[in-house]
Amino acid sequence: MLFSEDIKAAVESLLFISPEPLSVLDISKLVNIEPKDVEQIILEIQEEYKKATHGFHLIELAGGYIFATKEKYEPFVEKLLKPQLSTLSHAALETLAIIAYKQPVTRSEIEAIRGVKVDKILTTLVEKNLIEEVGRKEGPGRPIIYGTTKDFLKYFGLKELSQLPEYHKLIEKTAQDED
Amino acid sequence: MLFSEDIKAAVESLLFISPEPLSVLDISKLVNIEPKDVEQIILEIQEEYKKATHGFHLIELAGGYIFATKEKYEPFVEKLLKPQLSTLSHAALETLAIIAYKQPVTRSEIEAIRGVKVDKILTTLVEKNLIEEVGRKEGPGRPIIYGTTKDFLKYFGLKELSQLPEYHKLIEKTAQDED
Amino acid sequence: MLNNNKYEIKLENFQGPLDLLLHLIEKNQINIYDIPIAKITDQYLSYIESIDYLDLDWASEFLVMAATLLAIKARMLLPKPPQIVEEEENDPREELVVRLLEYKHFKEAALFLQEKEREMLKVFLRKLDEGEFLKRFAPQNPVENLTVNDLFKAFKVILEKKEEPEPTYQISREEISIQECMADIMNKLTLNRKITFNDLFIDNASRLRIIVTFLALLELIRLKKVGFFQKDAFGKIIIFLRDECL
Repeated sequence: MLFSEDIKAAVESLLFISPEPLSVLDISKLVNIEPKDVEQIILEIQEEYKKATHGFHLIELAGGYIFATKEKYEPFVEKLLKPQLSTLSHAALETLAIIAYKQPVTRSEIEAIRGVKVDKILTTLVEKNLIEEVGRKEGPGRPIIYGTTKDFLKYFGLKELSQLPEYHKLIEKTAQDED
Repeated sequence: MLFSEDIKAAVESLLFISPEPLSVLDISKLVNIEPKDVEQIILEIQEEYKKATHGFHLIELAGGYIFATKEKYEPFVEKLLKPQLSTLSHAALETLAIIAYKQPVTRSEIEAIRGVKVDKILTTLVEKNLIEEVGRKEGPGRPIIYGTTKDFLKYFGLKELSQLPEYHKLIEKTAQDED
Repeated sequence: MLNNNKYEIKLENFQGPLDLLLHLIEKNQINIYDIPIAKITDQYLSYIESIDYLDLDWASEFLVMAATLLAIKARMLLPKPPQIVEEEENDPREELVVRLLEYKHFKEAALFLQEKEREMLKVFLRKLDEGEFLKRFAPQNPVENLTVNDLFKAFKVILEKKEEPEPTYQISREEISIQECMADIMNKLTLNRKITFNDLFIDNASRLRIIVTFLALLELIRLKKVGFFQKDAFGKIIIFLRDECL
């Protein structure tokens, strides 16, 4: 093996204990090894936890890596944690979709697309930390502009925003629906 | 092997996700297998994570089992989780100075002096245990009044507030300003 | 007519007027680029009839769309002068189609997010008790790099700033009640039986006063104390005292 067992175990301990996904760069700084070596170790760890005897694995999420339970064992975990499975309303999902694709975007731009007021939904989404104010737009009233957060990526299990279906693909899909 | 890989993985997923140590009985109920089978699986998992490539292991704690990072990797974990040394911002320092010299003082009194909102800064200073709520002012809204903490004295190496530079002079001066 | 099944799908089930329109388009299997506006408008309006007027705030958005549809319908009914036919005239529906398509894309994107949400609900990340770690690792001095002198200097700077106070402007907020404005309007009307809407406002009336006066007027109209009429579309609005109040 290229890497000492210890360094690999150190990386694993960090991934195990970190409450947030750790990026290659984070790990590289913490363990003081080259990023490409971190990448190699991550691949090895991912390979290891793919084995059927493991109940969790290392997933890529929101620009980093984090251990998560395998979907398959959800019924057991649910029994243990009894999580509140509250899902987002359709209105919230539509609003999030618009922000995700059009960010940075103002409230009135979102309202123009949805055709309804979104002020309350925006407050809820900010509270849930799925979106955040990213600044103010130049111009009359200097309206707040919104963008999605890292928690947005985590909530939807996305590695990065580019994992959203491309905008033109959505168009193709809707165009097909017309036929 | 006696047990299907899946059952072992299910047990592992529970041990991974549980915030508290899980007892043999807990697991037995959750996965619906015999306690002696749980014991066998736990032994196997413990054996697996003893390997040097793993950064964490399954320890027995408070009548149950829980995954924990290996002691050896404590320095890395500490580096990751220990709150970063953060310098106080200039705004925070100014606010702290006002509280130190003018205490007990309300938020709006501080804002009147600084000319800007200080609610977030106060939260930060409370979190850092430099200031604390010392009571409420009589009058409309009964606003919270703030003062510096014992830790404040400790951090700045002071025995008492009167050791602040030119404390008496400045106190007189600000008292005059009030008139 | 749609009336039979009008209440099968309630207006509340739609995310907004565009959502309702898309539903009607799908239901009628209509080509979105060639919407039979008269038909869709009729169907849309029959949904609107079910609006609970207690929630006008929410319903107003549906009403705005109803007005838009009626406007498009009207424009399409207007006879076109024959000479313009060669030059393709702008389709009055075009803007609506663009809006519908854009909205539809985001509805698709919302479905994608919903799918991802469902997947993630089956995946669990460890939640760590950060407070526990803070206890384990000795707290650091948050002001390690600062001395009392820094604190003193910061305070002195503030005191100096305070000595040359920035000019401040007191903006007093008018306290205006609807009752007060209603009385004002009634006073004006007892002096002159008819006044124009503009007469209600003194010159330089504040925004707040204009709004409250307007609300007061609405209230008086509701109480049937005053009436109003307008001769033509942007003409003067005349307000008059109703006879029973004389």
